[in-house]
Amino acid sequence: MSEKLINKGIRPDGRKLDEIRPLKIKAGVVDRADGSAYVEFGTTKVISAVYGPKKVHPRHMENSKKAILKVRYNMIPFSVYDRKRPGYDKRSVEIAKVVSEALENVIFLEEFPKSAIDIDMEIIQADAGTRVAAITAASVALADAGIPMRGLISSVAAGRVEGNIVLDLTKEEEDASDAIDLPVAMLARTGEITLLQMDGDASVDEIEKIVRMTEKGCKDIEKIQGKALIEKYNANTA
Amino acid sequence: MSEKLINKGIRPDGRKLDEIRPLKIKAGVVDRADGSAYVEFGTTKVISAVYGPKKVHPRHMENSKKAILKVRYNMIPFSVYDRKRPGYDKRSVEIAKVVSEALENVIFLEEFPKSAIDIDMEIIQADAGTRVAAITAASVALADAGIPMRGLISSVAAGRVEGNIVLDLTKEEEDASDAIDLPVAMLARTGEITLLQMDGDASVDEIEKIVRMTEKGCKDIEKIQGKALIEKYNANTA
Amino acid sequence: MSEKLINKGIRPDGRKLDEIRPLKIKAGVVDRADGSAYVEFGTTKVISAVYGPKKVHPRHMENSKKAILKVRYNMIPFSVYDRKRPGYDKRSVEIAKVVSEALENVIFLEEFPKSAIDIDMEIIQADAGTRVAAITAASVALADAGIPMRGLISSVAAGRVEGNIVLDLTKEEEDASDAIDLPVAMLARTGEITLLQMDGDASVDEIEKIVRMTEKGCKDIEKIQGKALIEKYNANTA
Amino acid sequence: MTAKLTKDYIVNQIKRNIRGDDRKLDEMRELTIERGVSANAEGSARVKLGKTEVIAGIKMDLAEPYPDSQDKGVLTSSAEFLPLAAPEFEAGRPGEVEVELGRVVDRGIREAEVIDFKKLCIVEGEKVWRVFMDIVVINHDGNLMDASGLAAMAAILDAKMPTIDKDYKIDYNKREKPLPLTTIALPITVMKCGNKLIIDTTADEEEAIDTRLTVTTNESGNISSMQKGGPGGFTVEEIVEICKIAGKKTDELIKKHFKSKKN
Amino acid sequence: MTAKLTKDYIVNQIKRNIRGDDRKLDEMRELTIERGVSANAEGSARVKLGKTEVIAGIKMDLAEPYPDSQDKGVLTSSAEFLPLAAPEFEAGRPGEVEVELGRVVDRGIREAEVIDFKKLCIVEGEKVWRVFMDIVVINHDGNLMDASGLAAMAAILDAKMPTIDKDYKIDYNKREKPLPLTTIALPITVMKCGNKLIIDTTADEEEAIDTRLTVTTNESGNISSMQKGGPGGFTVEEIVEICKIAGKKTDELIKKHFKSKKN
Amino acid sequence: MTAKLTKDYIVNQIKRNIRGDDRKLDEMRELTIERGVSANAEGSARVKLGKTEVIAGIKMDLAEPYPDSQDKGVLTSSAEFLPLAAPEFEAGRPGEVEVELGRVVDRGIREAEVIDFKKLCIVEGEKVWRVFMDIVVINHDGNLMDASGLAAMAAILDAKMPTIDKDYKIDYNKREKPLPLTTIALPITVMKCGNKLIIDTTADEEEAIDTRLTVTTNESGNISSMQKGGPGGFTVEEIVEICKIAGKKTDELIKKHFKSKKN
Repeated sequence: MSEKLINKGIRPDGRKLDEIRPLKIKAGVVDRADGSAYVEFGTTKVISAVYGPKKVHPRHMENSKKAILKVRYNMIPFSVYDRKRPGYDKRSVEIAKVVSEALENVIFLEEFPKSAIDIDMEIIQADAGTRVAAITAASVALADAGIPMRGLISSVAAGRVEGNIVLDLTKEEEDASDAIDLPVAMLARTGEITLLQMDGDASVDEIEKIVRMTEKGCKDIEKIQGKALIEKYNANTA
Repeated sequence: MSEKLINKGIRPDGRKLDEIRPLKIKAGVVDRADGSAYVEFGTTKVISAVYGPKKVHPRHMENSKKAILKVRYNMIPFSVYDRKRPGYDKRSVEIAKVVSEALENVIFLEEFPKSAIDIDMEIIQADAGTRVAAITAASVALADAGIPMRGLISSVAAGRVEGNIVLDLTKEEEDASDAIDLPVAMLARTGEITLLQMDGDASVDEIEKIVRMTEKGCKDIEKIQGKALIEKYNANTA
Repeated sequence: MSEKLINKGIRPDGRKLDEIRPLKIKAGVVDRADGSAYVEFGTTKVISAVYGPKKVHPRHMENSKKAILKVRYNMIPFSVYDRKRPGYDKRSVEIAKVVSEALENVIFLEEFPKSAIDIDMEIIQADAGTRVAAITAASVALADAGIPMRGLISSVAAGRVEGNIVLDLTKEEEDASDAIDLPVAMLARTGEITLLQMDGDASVDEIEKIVRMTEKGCKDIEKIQGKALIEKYNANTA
Repeated sequence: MTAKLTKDYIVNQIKRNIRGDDRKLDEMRELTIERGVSANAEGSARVKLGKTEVIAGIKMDLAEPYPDSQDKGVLTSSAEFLPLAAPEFEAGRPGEVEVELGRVVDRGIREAEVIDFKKLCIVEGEKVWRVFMDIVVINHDGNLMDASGLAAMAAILDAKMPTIDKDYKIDYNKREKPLPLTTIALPITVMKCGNKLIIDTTADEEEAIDTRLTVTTNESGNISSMQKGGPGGFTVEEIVEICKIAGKKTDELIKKHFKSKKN
Repeated sequence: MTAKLTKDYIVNQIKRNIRGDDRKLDEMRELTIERGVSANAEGSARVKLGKTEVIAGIKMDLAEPYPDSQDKGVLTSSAEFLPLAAPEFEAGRPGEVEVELGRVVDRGIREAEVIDFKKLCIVEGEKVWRVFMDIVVINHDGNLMDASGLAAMAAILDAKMPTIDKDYKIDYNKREKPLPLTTIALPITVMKCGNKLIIDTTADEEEAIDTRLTVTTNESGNISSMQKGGPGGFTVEEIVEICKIAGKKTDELIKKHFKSKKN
Repeated sequence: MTAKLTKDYIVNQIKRNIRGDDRKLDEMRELTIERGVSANAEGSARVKLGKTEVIAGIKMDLAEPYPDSQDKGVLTSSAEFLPLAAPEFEAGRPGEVEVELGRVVDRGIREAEVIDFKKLCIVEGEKVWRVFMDIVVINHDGNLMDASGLAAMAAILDAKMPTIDKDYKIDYNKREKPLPLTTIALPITVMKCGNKLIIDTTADEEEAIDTRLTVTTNESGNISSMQKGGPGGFTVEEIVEICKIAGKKTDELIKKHFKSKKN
């Protein structure tokens, strides 16, 4: 019944408290896109693709000083147990907004006035952490598209499970009665946090520890993102 | 059970047959609007605000000879017992149409070619007479915005309850088995009727009496509208 | 119970296997349209009207080389037993698409660059064969509008009922357990097939026989279409 | 410019009691009513009023009653301008003119209790007949209100109710009883041009003049619904006059086109 | 150009700890809370924070519980910018700013378990109370998040639950018990301007600076919800600092405006 | 202009039996089918046909049967072009190409009775399994019809049905039996270019030629569904020829990629 999930610092899937789930990234997976990436974060699977910089349509949306960013986050119908009906839902609107804001200052949008950059993130299989997997994929897709950025954005959640501060929760861990989930996106190079959300019930102290743990996670992720981009580059020039 | 609502010409709330419910009007309640008004008509509460004359968007809607009028009537979700879902509903579309037509010839639209005047009427608490309260508010908001008009539009319903011709029905009275409700909007200065609807079952004679009674009501209302505008003016210049 | 529908080559409504249902066509039934037609195909009733060539709105849809074709297929709410809710449905979208493609190469669209031709097909009573009745009507409406075409498009379904290859199935016949329904539209003058759909389970041999039977049907229909146009012309010049 | 001239011309002619088609100001165009135009509907009717043409159809199914009238059937009306009817009509969500048309026809029937809704109750509070009244406009040459009201009334008189079995399954192939009626009611729309009142306006006339009052009157001469439209205004005297015109015209129409009544 | 100048001016002033209305960086505008603004709602409240004005209202009905919490009531929140509130607001499907506002207020209430949702269960797995929290923005002069959170909390405290009879019919005229509460929670939004942190920003200030963190804190000082917004970023130290500011401000607000608590 | 030249060039080459990628006119591109791409789906498959890539997924729940087939499960199919798949794809209500794609795949499965829908009935007239077939396009390099049909068929073969308890509650974590099948059916699309017939066209080829016939054939060689598309026309002889090509190709594909069959 109420057996503990975490014993002696080891989690149900064998990970340590500050360890991320297995992360696979492949850049350049959508032929027609300017940049793209496929990410498997544990059992969560995401594809992201970038189109642009390109013309703005309709034209009255143009900004004469910088490119506009159009972000879509979407779960395909069979990515979840209870089929997701296609179309508008508020959760997706909110996630697209915070992701867009997480990326906006990182991309040198001023270099492309009157242009648009479109980012699409599609969740193929949704377990825990779809939004952090999606941002991680989008960041690689942007780099793959050659869009100039101040650095790679990496993203992971940390939180609390049975009193432990843990990195990158699974669905099972998210269901613990005292669970907190705090997803973060970070310009890993500088430690600047550009996305942060949190649900639960925590003291300021705990929040601090959790956020610090995402720093470690994002640095780990950034390395894997970089490797994926190098692999793609090598494959292209091979 | 079937006790009478109206006894010896006195109505359940103590009013006489030709008396309107207590009416409070305050002009200038929405800071960012060009003109606005709050109206409490009995327990019905409405806010209306006016923006314009302003540019037309999208531009192909422009009329080169006069301003176009865009009217919205909306009940906020908790204004009624059964929560009103936000969004399109046919009743609101119809009311916006008849209100727009009630105001169109009263405003000197020709003075503002290629412009738009937007009127929003929001029902905060809906008991009886939301549309007449809304027009009464919109009219004050238009004057508050300094939009030139041929006069103030005042609005009230009259009808029949237990055989009596009565002014400004309450919800309770509207539920009488023989009830008729006939809302009217009037350029009170001239007696010209610019909105008229009616539901029920009445003879032509009764219709005549009911319409005549709205004339009295509108004149009473016009005075209170005027006073609200003077109060606002005095407050501004104080 | 399982009595046969077709006995000795005679069908429930007395028709022979290769005979179409009674077909009435009247051209010029909608006063304000550029061309129009009313069709009764058995008990299926359709009105179609054509507007154009006319300006394209919105203008960015314009094609500088030819007219664009906008086709609507719609069942009015009381055309079927289970009321059809007004608005978007996928079946109508699909039918409009295949009808548009059936007509596109037949009309000399290149003669009207930067123009639009709108075709509306409204099903008044839906029994079997609404789409073939609709195309048959649209074709007459186009001719009535004076739109130049390579010939009249005629349309009919054929299929299999109890092993028989039959022309122009009724609803009753469509419900036979082995029924196949194969609607076709044809430039009857040349035999060119510009619409073809099919549902069921048939051998290639059967498909061939069924398609050949639609050839006969379309030729019969073309004659009645031609007659309707001549009647309209005569009435106009009488 | 030409449009403006045409409008002025029409207005001036009306002021001199002259209409484009030689009708009197209070004269309706030729009216034909054809019932039973769509066999899959419980009832239907096509109305031609001059060149204006509308079809009304009734479908019925079972539904829950409204919370405030647990023992009554339900009426749901809509009107649609088919895109084929006029170059300016477009497919899509009904515009305000369609919404108003549907709602005025609906209230005319509902408020006059043309249909005896109590007789459409099957199990109080649980199951009642729902009547869908759908109006489609086939050709628009003015006065859609009256044409639609006539079509709706004719469709009601044409309707036969489907039957239900013990499990409340509907058999649309077995339609037996007519809809239970209490009266007949029709809308008449009167427009104002200067100090003239004019009925059954054409599309051209409606381009030139636009202030109207629609009055629905029943068999006993009572008014069940009114709706003013258009930018102008009316005096009380004009309203009373219009009610009288509507009553007279409705009476003529009922006598000529709707013999049968209650049942 | 002028807009740019104005923005730069505001930013420079804030960096010198100066605000347009002479407030300190961590000072809120005048706050008034008026309860019971719509009698048809189970609870409602109007909040004025400077010139910003929002109304929150609660309606309740019965619904099925969510599959993953069969013994709990349901909360559904939405926020709407009424077109009358600002020239840039338009009617239509809620935009992303409205969606975010509604969802942040919703999570603040839900995650802090402000309402004791278990007490809103009537028949486990079948029938629970559903609480609709609707927020409408009447005047937008910045800091809509905090104004909305305050209005929502005040509406919850204002609410009286309707009663139900044996057949689960709701009587909205007979409202008796208050909503069962466990705590009070309020959002505080802190914006960043250079290395300055500033609260309760006006619309003008929000034009000039745009990176924010909203932190919802409850009575015991714990944080139940956070949401970063805007294009910029924060350091860990800034986040901790903001949490502390939010805790302090929430505590002050609860003491001043929300005396009563659990029940 | 260049676009026109390219199109003319492609057409001329095809007329000389030459394709850009050196394939024969009746040769398919390399096909890979990967099953089980989304573990939350009952069944799923990714198909790569050259550079074209689609994923099909199956979700199941319980629903009422259709009125005209009380003893059969329900199939609901849809297709969506994900915006990431091509610069011209946009989010929003499915366009006519997506609608047609979803419906043609749906009819191919339904009419061939690939799934034994009778075995998906739980309580006749009340409760049946509903199968959602969703197709998403990941990369569009032509011939989406055939790629989607292949993915749908592979997803069906991949699917394991969730289990239900006595109260008809679904347990998605316990998936046991495969979907009951009666046959395998696949669509083959043949396009026409002058008097040449060509299969498995790329996006470039589809820019140049646009008249097509899609034919769905089952294991026994029978045709269950046909759909002509594009502005041109076919002769009867061409239609027969295309049916034969489709039958032959389907047979090859089944043998190579779909060994297992009925169960």
